[in-house]
Amino acid sequence: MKVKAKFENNKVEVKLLVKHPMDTGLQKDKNNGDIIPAKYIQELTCMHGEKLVFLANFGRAVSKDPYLAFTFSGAKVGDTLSLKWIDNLGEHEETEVVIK
Amino acid sequence: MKGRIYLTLAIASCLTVATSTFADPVSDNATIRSYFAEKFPDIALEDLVDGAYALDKDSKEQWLQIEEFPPYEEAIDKGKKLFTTPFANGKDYASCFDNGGIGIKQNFPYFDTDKNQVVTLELAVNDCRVQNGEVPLSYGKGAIAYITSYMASTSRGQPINVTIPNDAAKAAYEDGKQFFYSRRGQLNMACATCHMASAGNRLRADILSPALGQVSHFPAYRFKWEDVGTIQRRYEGCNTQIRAKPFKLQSVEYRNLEYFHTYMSNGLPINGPGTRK
Amino acid sequence: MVQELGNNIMTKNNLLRLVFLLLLPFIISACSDKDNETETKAETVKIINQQNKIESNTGNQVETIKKTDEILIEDLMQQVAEAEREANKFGFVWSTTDDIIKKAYAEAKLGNENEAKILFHEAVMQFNLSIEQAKYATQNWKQLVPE
Amino acid sequence: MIERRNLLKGILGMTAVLTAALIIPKIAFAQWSKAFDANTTEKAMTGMFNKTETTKSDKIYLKVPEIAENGAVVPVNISTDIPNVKTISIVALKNPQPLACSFTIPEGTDTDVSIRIRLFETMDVQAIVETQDGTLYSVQKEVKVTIGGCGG
Repeated sequence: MKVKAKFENNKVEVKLLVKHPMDTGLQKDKNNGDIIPAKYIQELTCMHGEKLVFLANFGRAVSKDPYLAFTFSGAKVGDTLSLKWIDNLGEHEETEVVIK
Repeated sequence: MKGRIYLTLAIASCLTVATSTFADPVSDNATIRSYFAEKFPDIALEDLVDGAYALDKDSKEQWLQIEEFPPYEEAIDKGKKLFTTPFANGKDYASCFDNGGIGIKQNFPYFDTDKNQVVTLELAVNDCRVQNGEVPLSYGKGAIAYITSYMASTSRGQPINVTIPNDAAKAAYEDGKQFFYSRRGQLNMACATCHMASAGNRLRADILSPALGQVSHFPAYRFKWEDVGTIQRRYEGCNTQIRAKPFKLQSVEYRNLEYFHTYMSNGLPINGPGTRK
Repeated sequence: MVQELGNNIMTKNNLLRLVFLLLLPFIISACSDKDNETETKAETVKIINQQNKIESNTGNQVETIKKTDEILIEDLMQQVAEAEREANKFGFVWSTTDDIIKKAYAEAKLGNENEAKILFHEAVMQFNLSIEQAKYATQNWKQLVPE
Repeated sequence: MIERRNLLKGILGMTAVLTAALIIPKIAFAQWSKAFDANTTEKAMTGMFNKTETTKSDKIYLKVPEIAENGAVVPVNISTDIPNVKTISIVALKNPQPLACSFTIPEGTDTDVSIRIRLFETMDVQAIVETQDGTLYSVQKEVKVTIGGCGG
């Protein structure tokens, strides 16, 4: 997961891109023709310390390598944000980013 | 004395007549620039490096949103890693290129006066590998596209600067030029048919990009490929679409075409790797 | 202006005009490479039927269809190979011809000699047309160069 | 002797922290709801908001392309001036599962979100803003999606 968190006119702009296939379960594998099982991120959260700053729930229509951008206030340069995502098969990733 | 002056004047004039009929690359570029300036009067020529996005607000808007976090970033990271990993003999790509390969993409392709052939960046990468005892990479996509994507990213903003050093180079240029303007394939179209005469028109939902500035964003990440690909991979695809049998990647036909096609955009800034349809 | 110049120069050559008019519907759909593979095959068969229909009712072409019955299929295969060698010299071979040859051999293997002959004949014609196209391009490419 | 006991305590403490970290994803993320699997808009809406009517609002700014460059990567941006917003969701009316995504907007977070979604064909994309008291506002725009093409 790549995250850019930039402090600008008193708010924090967060942009992130998650490396994930986001398989819908409706596509066939090109070489052996059987259906690729569904594997897509269902939830992604961003916390600033204890405070929940953003919560996204995804269905199957979110693009491959999903991109998200949101803005919030109440944090400053140097603070850390912790982001997590989990998909329908239970795979998950946690990462932390420092606001620049 | 006067006789001799008239004599030299006569010779000089028939010399100029001879060269003007055989248009030279410099005047070619001038003609092409005025052609597109007339076709798109309200668009600065430099902006044509954004291709169809310079001509359509809706698709430009989408492109800018995608550029917020572009999909080719991964290719650049992979390319940088490959570029900096030393070969088995300890040397690396940087040793093969001027300035360590950083910020030089705008000078490619160049004409190698010893080997008497056009050398594209991808060919130079493979030559470097072979000189250092490595297996050459396959062309078009994959590792070679990641490496040249990284090298292109270090050249962003540099004006394209392809040179034609001698007559052999000029012949390669003319060969590429003839390819560009020849109608081919079962649909009987030339590159110029779509990218000059019909540049800016729509074919269903696709806008035909102008030839001027068309090379600056390569290697390109195309949504259709879901990965980056070199310009010759695009030549292959385009030829197939007009039902002409494509040439082999890095064949003399495609290298000369790339030579002419890039020379045409001399002076325009490199903005690769870019995202396209 | 350049495009009109290019077009009317080209109409002087009847054979190419015939092909051009025939393919006009496909020119727009040049960009419909949805599932490129299946679509070009379907179109190839359509082209063959159309061209055979046109050939069978236009002047001297009628004989060519009848003549294929007498030609031995081996000779026709030979003709295809020679036409391919010749066409490769000019570098204007079409991407559809290989498919047609593959289909022709498949039909021949199944024993339907007549279908195979029609396809082999089509392949020879496409190679010859590509040579015609190469010669035309060599003489006329400058028409498309902007002045 | 003492070192070993401290060492033991250290390891026990460490494992406690680790297991907590692993368990957390399961519990905290239970909010994902069946609505995302619903194959009609009605079922998706009832599953998500247990109501289907929304009031059209011109205070929701839905930025979607007229013609998608690529149906698999359609950039969408939603912003709104409507006060005390609880969630912002996107419904792609003709997708196999219409409910594409839903964002919970906590206090202090701007009501301005961007994402990239997949559209199977030309369809209306609807942005739904749910306020704290449960009222639903919406706006929708058509996005044309073409398959194939030479890319220009």
